[in-house]
Order: sequence, then structure tokens, then C-alpha cells
Amino acid sequence: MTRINKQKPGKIVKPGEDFEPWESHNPVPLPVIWIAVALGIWGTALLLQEQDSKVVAQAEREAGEAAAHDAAEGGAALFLANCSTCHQPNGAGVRLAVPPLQDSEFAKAGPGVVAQILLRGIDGPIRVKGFTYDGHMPSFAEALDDAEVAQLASYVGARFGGGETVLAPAEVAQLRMTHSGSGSWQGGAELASLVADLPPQPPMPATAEAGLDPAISDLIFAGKGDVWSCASCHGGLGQGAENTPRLAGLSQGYITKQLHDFRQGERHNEHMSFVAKGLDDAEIDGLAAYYAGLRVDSTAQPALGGDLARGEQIALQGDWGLGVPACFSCHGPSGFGVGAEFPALAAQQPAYVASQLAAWAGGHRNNSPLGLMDRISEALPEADRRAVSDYLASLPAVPAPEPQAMARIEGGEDEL
Amino acid sequence: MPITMGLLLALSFVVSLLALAFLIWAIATRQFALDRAHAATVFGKGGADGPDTDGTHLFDTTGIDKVSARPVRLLILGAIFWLVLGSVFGVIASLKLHWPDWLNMAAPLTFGRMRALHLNLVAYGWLSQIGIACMFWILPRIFRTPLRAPHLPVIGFWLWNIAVTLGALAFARGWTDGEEWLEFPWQLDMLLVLAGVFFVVPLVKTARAREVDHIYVTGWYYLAAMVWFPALFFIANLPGIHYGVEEATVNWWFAHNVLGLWLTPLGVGAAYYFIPKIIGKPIYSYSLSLIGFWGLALFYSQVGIHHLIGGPVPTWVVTLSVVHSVMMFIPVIAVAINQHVTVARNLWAFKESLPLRFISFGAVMYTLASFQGSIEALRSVNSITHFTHYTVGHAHLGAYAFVSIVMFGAAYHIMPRMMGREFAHPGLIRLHFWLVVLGFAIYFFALTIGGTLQGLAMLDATRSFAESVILTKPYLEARSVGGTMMTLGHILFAINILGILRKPRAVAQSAVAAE
Amino acid sequence: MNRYLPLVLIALGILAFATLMLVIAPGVQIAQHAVPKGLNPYSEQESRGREQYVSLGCVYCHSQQPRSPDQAPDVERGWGRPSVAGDYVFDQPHQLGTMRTGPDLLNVGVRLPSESWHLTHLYQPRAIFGWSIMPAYPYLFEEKAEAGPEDTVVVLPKGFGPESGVVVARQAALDLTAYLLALDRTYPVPEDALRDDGYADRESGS
Amino acid sequence: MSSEHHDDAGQGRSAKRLIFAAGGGLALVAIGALMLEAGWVPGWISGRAPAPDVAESAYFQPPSEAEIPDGPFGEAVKRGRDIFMNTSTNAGDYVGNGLTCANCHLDGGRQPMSAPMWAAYGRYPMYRAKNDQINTMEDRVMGCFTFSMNAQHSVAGGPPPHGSDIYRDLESYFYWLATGAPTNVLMEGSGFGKVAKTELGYSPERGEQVFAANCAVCHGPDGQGQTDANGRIVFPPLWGPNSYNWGAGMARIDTAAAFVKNNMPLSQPGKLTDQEAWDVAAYIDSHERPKDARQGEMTVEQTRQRFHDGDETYYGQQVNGALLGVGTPGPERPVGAPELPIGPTPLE
Repeated sequence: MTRINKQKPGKIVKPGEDFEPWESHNPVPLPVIWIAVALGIWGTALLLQEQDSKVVAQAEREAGEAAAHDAAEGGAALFLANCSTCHQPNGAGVRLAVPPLQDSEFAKAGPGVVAQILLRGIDGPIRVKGFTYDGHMPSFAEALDDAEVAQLASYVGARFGGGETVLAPAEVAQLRMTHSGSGSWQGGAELASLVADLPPQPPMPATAEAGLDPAISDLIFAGKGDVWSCASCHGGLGQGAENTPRLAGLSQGYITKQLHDFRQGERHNEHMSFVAKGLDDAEIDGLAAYYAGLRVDSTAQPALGGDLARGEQIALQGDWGLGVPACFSCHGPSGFGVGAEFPALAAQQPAYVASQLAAWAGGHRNNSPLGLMDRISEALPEADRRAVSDYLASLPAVPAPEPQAMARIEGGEDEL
Repeated sequence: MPITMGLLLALSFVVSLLALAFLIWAIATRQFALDRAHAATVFGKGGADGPDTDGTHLFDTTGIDKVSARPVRLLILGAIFWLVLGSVFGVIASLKLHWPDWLNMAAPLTFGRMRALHLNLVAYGWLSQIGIACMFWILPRIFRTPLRAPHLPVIGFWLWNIAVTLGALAFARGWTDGEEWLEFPWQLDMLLVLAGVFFVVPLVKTARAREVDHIYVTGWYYLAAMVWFPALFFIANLPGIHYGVEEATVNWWFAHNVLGLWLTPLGVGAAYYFIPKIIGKPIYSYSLSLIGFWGLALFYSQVGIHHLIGGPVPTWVVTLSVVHSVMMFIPVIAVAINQHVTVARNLWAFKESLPLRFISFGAVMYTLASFQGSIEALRSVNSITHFTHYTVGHAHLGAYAFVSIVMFGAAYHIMPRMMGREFAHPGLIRLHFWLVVLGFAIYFFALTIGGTLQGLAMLDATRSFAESVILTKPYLEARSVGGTMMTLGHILFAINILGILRKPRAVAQSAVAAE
Repeated sequence: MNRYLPLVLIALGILAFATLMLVIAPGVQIAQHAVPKGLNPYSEQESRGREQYVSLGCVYCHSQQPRSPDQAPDVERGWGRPSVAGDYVFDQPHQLGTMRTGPDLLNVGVRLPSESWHLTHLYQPRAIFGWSIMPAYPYLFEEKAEAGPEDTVVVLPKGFGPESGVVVARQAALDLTAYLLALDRTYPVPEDALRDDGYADRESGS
Repeated sequence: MSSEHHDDAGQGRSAKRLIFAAGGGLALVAIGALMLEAGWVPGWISGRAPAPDVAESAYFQPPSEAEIPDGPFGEAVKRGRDIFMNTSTNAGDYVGNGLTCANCHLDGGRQPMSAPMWAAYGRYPMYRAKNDQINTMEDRVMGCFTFSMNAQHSVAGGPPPHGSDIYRDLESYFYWLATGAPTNVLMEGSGFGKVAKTELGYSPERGEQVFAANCAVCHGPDGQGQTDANGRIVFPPLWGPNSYNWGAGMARIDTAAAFVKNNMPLSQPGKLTDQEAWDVAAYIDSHERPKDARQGEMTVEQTRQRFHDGDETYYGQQVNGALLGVGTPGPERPVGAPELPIGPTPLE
């Protein structure tokens, strides 16, 4: 570079190599001070404002904790939250479908019997007040703790049976021990051992103990060359986790349809397409039958930070302002599912339900009949999708139906 | 507990604010003001009577430069070697993001290792070394005295490069500490610290022996960086005491301070020196320099946890970092006025001087990167940009468009003066400039747009995760194009520098092979 | 400014203060919280797998820190509840990550609990996800003419495996998978657990 | 020298402009970001979902369940609601099929265009041509039991007698739903609405296809509805012995078409075209169902002339070679009557 030490008029002055930088003394421009003051105020305000966040979040977490163990306090609230969708708020049941509690032989037998029914659920015909019912009641052993079962059983015994016995949580714990791993009560016939003077109960129908085809069993537990085993993702009992769905107790028709849809690209999921393409029709039928007949307690818990009260409202009543009918108006009054098109929702993994609702809303899933779920999911805001998913996860698991129970209403039949 | 933490939080911010207020008050009441007599001392004890009206001051630098020449030359050479190697790894990593099955036969070639190699080689091999080279060039000059103990930095150079080489080999073998910016195994970190001692000691000695009373602003940044970085590096690399989330806070406290309290002072300091040096006019305002420097120290030191917004760390730490990130507007505006006003008043120099073109482009990028950084730290914006390629774009805006490009200019400025001869092919410098600027523009806009779209997709539950991956692919391809252009620029840079190091009139192409 | 020592000392003092605020204070606060019930130390195999995870640089694309539903829909993607400080006490080095080029993995062991799925996916991600940009890790596997009795054979669709013979997992792949399957932070956390709650009031405020 | 000064001044101005322009731009960006952070940016820019609008509906908004008052009146409202939602249990003696009130009066009698009770309540007493007299609300509900709930096959064999508590409770519920509603006004959303007649008229043959495509998924291909595992009716039967009888309003094709058009498929009202609504209504109402409760000893033809003359109905017509209106065979025992005991009979 050239060195120009002398200025030439009219020409730009190039600096000399010997120039070393220094600072002149212009004052700080006023706007810089303003900005500094303004940012200082903003920062202080933000700090003050965000102090509240932690309190709010802690409250949310606390609510979540409580929700996980059911917020309801006291027998009446527990009854409304857990029993009333089926047995109705007045305990009258539903004619020809859900037995009444009011004055029923079992409520009259006292809270001990009620607690044992709550802990194990019922899975077989039962006769109450002169009527025979199919008798599919879920177990509440997972959903309620000892104190809650005690409160609820005492409440039911007192309100509907007219007794005065109060059950202690310790007694429930004892009962829980006695009955752990026993499965559901096999209808009124088995319950008869608990209740003296019970009117005769219908016999358990002989269920053909259909052995599991070894090929299907292999598929479920070991997989085959180009297919992972079902159980490796959905769990040994088909209980699912996070956004892997619970399969136990979904109807055979539903599972079959979904597997076919995956295979044909009607429903999109990379994992399941991979699997379904490796299955033939017979295998699909065998798997569907297996999972439809599985009876497994719920492993799902509300986990999405959803508002359970709002979720309950959507599930039970819907939000007609948004054009969303109650979930249960199609999926059955207890979320047990209806037919091949309306899967069971009770105890489904919340992340799975939420992800499916989101997929419908985003147009990634579109195998719902008539586009019913597409429209409904689009209408639900994000918080509502989480709320309803969490609520459904809080419900006890669906007892897997027997095939004949899925039959349509037979008009003119005797029992009607 | 919440009360104590709230108090702590408030305390910290209030301390920063009070310090800033004190600074402004001090400036306003001329506590720091240099009077005319003070200013006179700036220009050398034995020197002139005062600043000339045209701002030209004469003193003999030849003796000073001669002493620093050897370490500076070695450091620049080492830096360029790692720059080229590091950028090649960067391009490979970038290509792997859209050609995932390419170069996949062995573990050392996998994306995770290529990316770690790229980051560490350019951070420790290139940026740190070239920055230290500038220190050795600039500090003796502004202290008006030759470098003391000039053989020590040569030892430091070899230790440093051995450490970086061993680090690179360690990564390839999969031996890493496993935290971003702290991948070097801690044993090698200690080697780097040792090398650092060999750099710091001569500079401190030089500072103590300085021939001027006043320390020019570049000196503040350099002297502070020289104590900040070793402290940071040592604490963050202490083996065995950090775990879990506490380790994550250390990780990001360190990683962001490496940028803020090491690379930024290196870059800003160099820009503060070379801009007025090339233009031949003083910096706009001493007061703004003060605000810029102390604001950086006060606010930048506490911004690191904005990398963990929405993460498993206490709310108050995150909020603290968010607020301090936004407060960074103040020093950044101060530095921006100081540097850009000086350049903007002398736009002719921009056309005249190629090094200034690099440096002032880099200085503008510093302003932009800092603005972007402050805004990115806001919770609402961060929700979109966090976890996406946008952040990578931002990191390159800071570390590349600002620091690296300033350093290119610095090297182009230093080399002719050190070697006493001109570059053989100024056209190649121009080509280098346009390659890196255009390459970077492609790189940055691709990642910024792609990252924003990716972030929006991830925030929308109704869009599958797959969508957030698929939509970024064209932007990732564009990024590879930009990155390749930048790497070509670096090869030209290497050719230019090696060319001037060889005998005069040497042919550029053979220079590469010769080295 | 014309004095060297005050400059350096004040600069160091400011850094020390920042260290106190960003490192020591949160460190003390985090240390006061007990290890959550439900979190177990990694087994020997899982630790080896974790070393693989670290050394292959998985963290550069995968975060391990689900965000709260107030901020982002991470829970709906099955990534798990928002993580808290206690979830990481056994993690060294931490692998929180800053990129989601791939999905969050803190609860991948719950979300994708299948060992054979992971082996397929590690061997060739594009066998499952055609769009995936994750690297394949063929060097964690070996091809054999026939699987031995101890070998874990990788499930592969046609076109992704070797022409003949089988692909079996090396120990490194099994270790890495064991680590991935161990990633499970779905246990409940106490309400005073530590995390960034700065987004919490946004929803309720609107 | 002078020219240099000139240059400097000019450069100073352009530099100032440059700095102000760039600085101003950056400042705007920063201010925008801070506003976004503070939530002061309108939702359509920031993309943040606005708070959902409550009650944006043009229709009257009845109170929500949570607002049911305490005390005896609230108890009556709740009993009324329980009867409305679960009629076959809570008024079981008077229900001879599988339906509940809420099957047609959707959302517990709240949904506009599905004969919401808040709109109906204020309109009674009213003259109705159907029975050619002034009807009170009680009379009207009695008609519902008689026809829609097919009370002739119930245990009681007919609707609840005048003065029954069932009416009190139901009317309490309606009254409460109509809280704040105007009286003596035909409110928006009342009844099922109307569907304009179409050029093609209606045809059960076309309707069969519409039904298969849009209705069968819920109501079953045979129209007999579906139950859950416990046998609880989820989708009501649309014809046959377990559905409404020939005297019900829904047995008229125009009424059914309006209901279908404005409410079906559930969650997608208005999905079907007018033509499809007419056709599918015709298809549904061209099936046999329990006989008209008013028929008594009359023949179908006499009943048709007396009660169905001029109606849009297949009652008394030949469809597919069979006379409609004869009724499905009555049940052996009244619907819901206690079963025969098992084994040795204890006293019920």
C-alpha cells in the first residue's frame, strides 16, 4: 500500500501506516440512554410478571397429581365421577343394559360386597331386581385407591342399600390383597358366594376356550422375518404406552379394519404399514380376535396436562357450540366402543388419542367413516384435544366384549 | 424457597442495572473523561505534543512488529490449516443431512462425529488461533512496546496445535466428553489451558511494560478475554463435579460465554483496532466504548441459559438469561454506533481497502447477530426457533459472518505489513470476499427460513413430525451449496496467505503444495 | 481507562458473579431435590449403550427434554411429560440437546419399546421411514450367512438386507438399544419439581 | 481542503441517513419482537389462537348443567333431565321401545333445529290440528309418550296419566332450559326446520343408497341401531318394533327430512342435500313400525283417512307389495316387564 503522509487538496486522505487508532470524545447519543432506561424498565416488569408463572405451573402440576388420583373427594363426588355414566346419577341404571343400584340385592349386602365388586369388576350375566343383565363392569382397582374405594363403597351401600356400615380403607386393602390377580367376577353366579339370600342367578354361558393359534402367538410374541412382534411395541398384554395404542379390548372388527387400512395405505403410519404389509388376512383376523378378547386393567393415566373437567364435558356432553357432539354418543356411554367403526376409548393411552385427533385435524388420518372424526377433530382446539384425551385415559378399561354382545338390537325379541 | 430464588433473581438483575446506571452516571459526569492532557499520553511517552489535526500520528512500529512477527505468522498458518480442514468437515456434515446414506461405512464418518469435528476445529483451531494471532499483532502496537518473552507463544502454538490435533483424533475414535462446545476430552482441555498460559504470560508482561498510560478499547476487550476464557474453560472442564441438569447449565453458561466473552471480544477488539487504523480516523466516542465494553461484561455473562428455555432448569435462571439477553441491545447499539459511524463517515475507504471490506462487513454482522440473538431469546420467538436449524444459522451469523470474516480482513491487513510485500493477486481476495459473502447469504437465509418453517411445523400438533423433517430438505440442500462456496473461499484464502509467505512473485498454485 | 489491574479484576468479578448466578445457585437448588421415585440408575449394559449414544453424537439431532404443553405439543407427539431437573440425576454427560432434527428421545423407551424395531431402525432408518435423514449405522451390525444361536437377527423388509444371509446385531447395537429402551421418565413428579415454568401463565392469562 | 470539508459534510449526511435507516429498521424489528413477547400483537399476526368465543351462536343459549339451582326446584329439574336423557329407565313403565327423548331432541333438548325445549316451552298451550284441540305442554308430552315412545307396548300400556310427576319434572326441566327466553314468540331454531320440496320428489329407492352411504355406519345397515357391550342402545333403531310408531311426527317424511337435513349425520348437519334428506327420510319411513296408537278397532284405511290424510307419509300405502301401517307384531310381554324368575320363584 502506498503511504501518503501529506494531504493533497481535493483528494481523499489515506491514512499513514503510522496512524494508530484512538477515541474521540463525542457524547453518548441521548437515544442510547433512553433505550437503556426503557429496557431496564421492561426487564424489571418481565421479572415481576414471570414470578407468577411458577406459581401457576406448580398449581397445574398439583392439579395433575390430584387428577392422577382422581380429584373427587367424598363418596358422592366419587360416585358422580366414576359410576353415574352407567348407573345414572340416581342409581336407576339403564333398562335392559345397566343394572340399577337403588335397592339392588348387592347394594343391600353392604359396602364390603360393593368394594369387592369395584375391585374386580363383573364379567358375566347377573340378575338384579328381577332382570338379567349382560354384566360387563370394569374393575376400578387401578383407578381408585383404598381410601376412595372405601368411601365409594360406603356411600353406595348407604344410599342405595340403606345400610349404615362404613368401610375402612384398611379393610379395602385387605380385600385388595385377597382378590389381587383374580380377574373379574364371573357374573352373578360367582357373586352369589358373597351375598346371602341372593335370588337365583343365571349360569355363566359356556365359553368355548378357543386356544390361541401357535402361528398367531408367534406373531404376537416373537414376530417373524420381516415383521416385529406385536407385543414388542404394544406390550405383552396389548396395553400400549404413550402414542402406541392400547389394543386390548378393541373390537375385532375395528382392529381388522385398521390393519387392512394400514396395508392398503388408507391409514398412514410408517411402523404399522411396515407390519401390516407382512401380514395375510388370516393372520390379521387371528390377531384381531386375540386382542379383542384380552382383558387387561388400564395402564393409562392423564399425562397431557389437560383439563379433566373440560374433557369430561366433551366426552359426556360434547360442545355443540363447536359442532362437537359427545364422544360417548357414538363410542358408547362408557367409552366401551360400538361395532367395528367406533373403537373403545376408555383407558386408551392419552398421547395416542391426542395424536390421532391431531392427525385427523391435520388431515394425516382420514379413514374415519363419513369423515366424522376429521370434522370433529378440526373443530376441537388443541387444549380440548388434550383435555378429552386425558379424561378418557382416566376411565377404567373396557371389559372386552363377547362376540354376541356386539350384536345389533334385535327388534321384537322377547326381552325387549 | 421461591422467595429466596425470587430475591436472588431480582438481586442479580438489579446489580447489573445499578452497575450500568453507575457507568452512565460516571460518563455523564465525566468521571472517565480523558482531558486533553490525558489524551496526549495516548500517543506515546516520547511522542508528539498531541493529536494532529488530521489524526495522523507518527511513531516507529517496525521494531515492535518484528518481534511479534514469528508467533503471529505461526498462529495464522495453524489457524488456516484448521479452517480449511474444519470447513471440509462442515460441508461433509451438511451434505450428510440430505444424503444420509453417503459416506456411511465407518463410525468416524457419521454425522455426529463430523459435526463435532467441524465445530471444535473451527472454534479452537481456527477462530481462537487467528484471534490470538491478532492479539499478538495488535497489543504490542497499542502498548507502543515490543512483545515481551516472544519465544513463549511459539511453545504455546505447538502445544495448542498438538491439543487440537489430538482432539480431532479423539473425536474420530469416539472419545468425547459428550457436551456441545465441550467435546474435547478433559485431559486435552488441560493441555489447551497450559498452552493458554504460554499465550497469556507474554501479553500480560507486555501490558505491564506498556509505553502509554491509556489503554485503547481493543486492549480492554483483549485483556478481559484473556482472563475470562481460561477461567471459563477451566471451570467448565473440571472432570467429575458436574452432573445432570447442573451440568447442562454449566454447559450453556460456558458455550455462550465462549461466544460472548471470548470470540466476541476477539472479533470486536480486532474491528475496533482495524477500522480506525485503516480509515485513519479516530473511533466515534470513548463514552460509547465504555458502555459497549462494560455492558458486554455485565449482560453477556448471564445470557447462557437462554439455550435451555422451556427446559428442566429453574424458571428464574431462564428468565434471568432472557432479560439479560434483551439488555444486550444496549452494548450492541453502543458498539454499532461507534464502529459504523466511523465507517459510514468514510465510505471511500470501504472502496479502497479490501481488508476493511471484510472487517466492516463483519462488524455489521456483529450488530445483526446480536440483535437476532436478543430477539431469539424472547420466550415467544424461542418457542419457534429453538431446536431448529434457525439456531444453526444464527450461530454462523455470529461465529462466521462476524468473527471469521473480521479475521479474514485482519489477516489480509497484517500479512503485507508483516512480510513487507503485497499480495500477488488482489483479484483472488475479491473473489474470496464474494464467495464467502454470497455463500454465507445462501447459507443463512436457507437455514433461517427453513428453520422457521421447521419450528412452526413442530409447534403445530396437527402436523406430523415427519413434515418438519421433509420440509427442511430443500433448505438443507441450499445450505450445502452455501457451505461449499464458503469452503472454496477458504481455500482461496489459504492460497493467498501461503502465496505471500513464499518468495515474492511465487506462483500461487504451487504454494499450497509447498506448505 | 488506563489501569490494567482494576480492569482485569472487575472483569473477573463480573464473571464470578455470573458464575454464581448461572452455575452455583441453580446447582445448589437442584442438589436440594431428592432423586425422583421411579428413576433408576443405568445398568451396566445401558451405561455402555449410553457411551455409544454419546460417542456417535446422537445429541446433535435428538434432544432429551420434552417441553410443557403450555409451550409446545410435545406430549401429544408421545415424547412424554415435561421433564424436570430430577429426571437427569444419573446423566453424565448430560444429553439434553439443542436440536430436533430428529424427535425428542427422553421417553423413547416407552414410546418405542421394541428392541427389534430399534435394531431395524439403527441398521437402516429408511427401511421404516422413507423420508428419514438419520444416518444408518451399518457398522454396529454384521452380515452372516446364518444366524448363530446367540445372535439377534435384524428384522428387515425385502430390499434392505443383504442378498443372502442375515444381518445380526453386534454388542454395540444391543447396548445402544438397551440404553434407548431404558429412556423412560414417565413416572409422576412432585409439584415442586424444578423446570422452566415461564410459559405457564400464558394459557391461563389469555 | 475546502472540497474535502464539503465531502465530509455530504458524507456525514448520507452516513446519518444510512445509520438512521438501518438503526430504525432494527429498532422496529426489536420493538415488534418485544410486543410479540408481551402478547400485544393481534392473533392474526402472531398466529396464536385467540381465546375461543363463547356463545357466538345466533340462537338462544339455555343455561348450562352447572347452573341448575339447589333446592326442590333444582331437584325437579334434575329429575326431569334424568327422564329426558334416560326415558326408558326413569319413566320405564310408559316406554314401549328403545328410545329416549334425547334421541331426537339432541344435546338434552338444547340443540337448535332439533326441536329444542327452550323454544317449545313458551309456545304452549297451543292448538294442534293433530288432535284438533288446545294442547298444554302436558298434553304435548303425553303425545310423545303415546307415539314416539310407543307407550302402547309398555308395562303401563299407555302414557303417564294426567297429573303424573313425570310431567311435572319434565316441565320443570323445560322451564329451566327456557330461562330468559321470550314467551309467545316463535324462536329461531325451534322445531326441526323445514326442507324445501325438490323437483324430483322423494324416492325410497334413492334413499336406500343415501342410507347405506351416510347412515348405516351408525344405525346399522338394517336400521336397527347398535348397542355397546352391555346392550345399551347407542344408536337408536329407526324402524321395526323397537322404534317410534306410525303416529309419531317422525313417521311423516317431511318431519324426518327436516330432522335429517339439520342434524344428521351427527356433527355434520347440512351435509346431505335437500334431495338426499327427502329420499333418506322416505326410505326410513317406508319400513313397517308399531301401529298407530290411535288405530284402536279401526282399519288401517280408516285410520289413514282420519289421522293421516294429506300427510307426507306411506301410512296405509302399499310399498313393495305390502301394506304399511299394519304394525309390527306386539311383544309377548310388555317392553321392560320383569322377566320370569329363574328356578324356584321368590315373590317379586
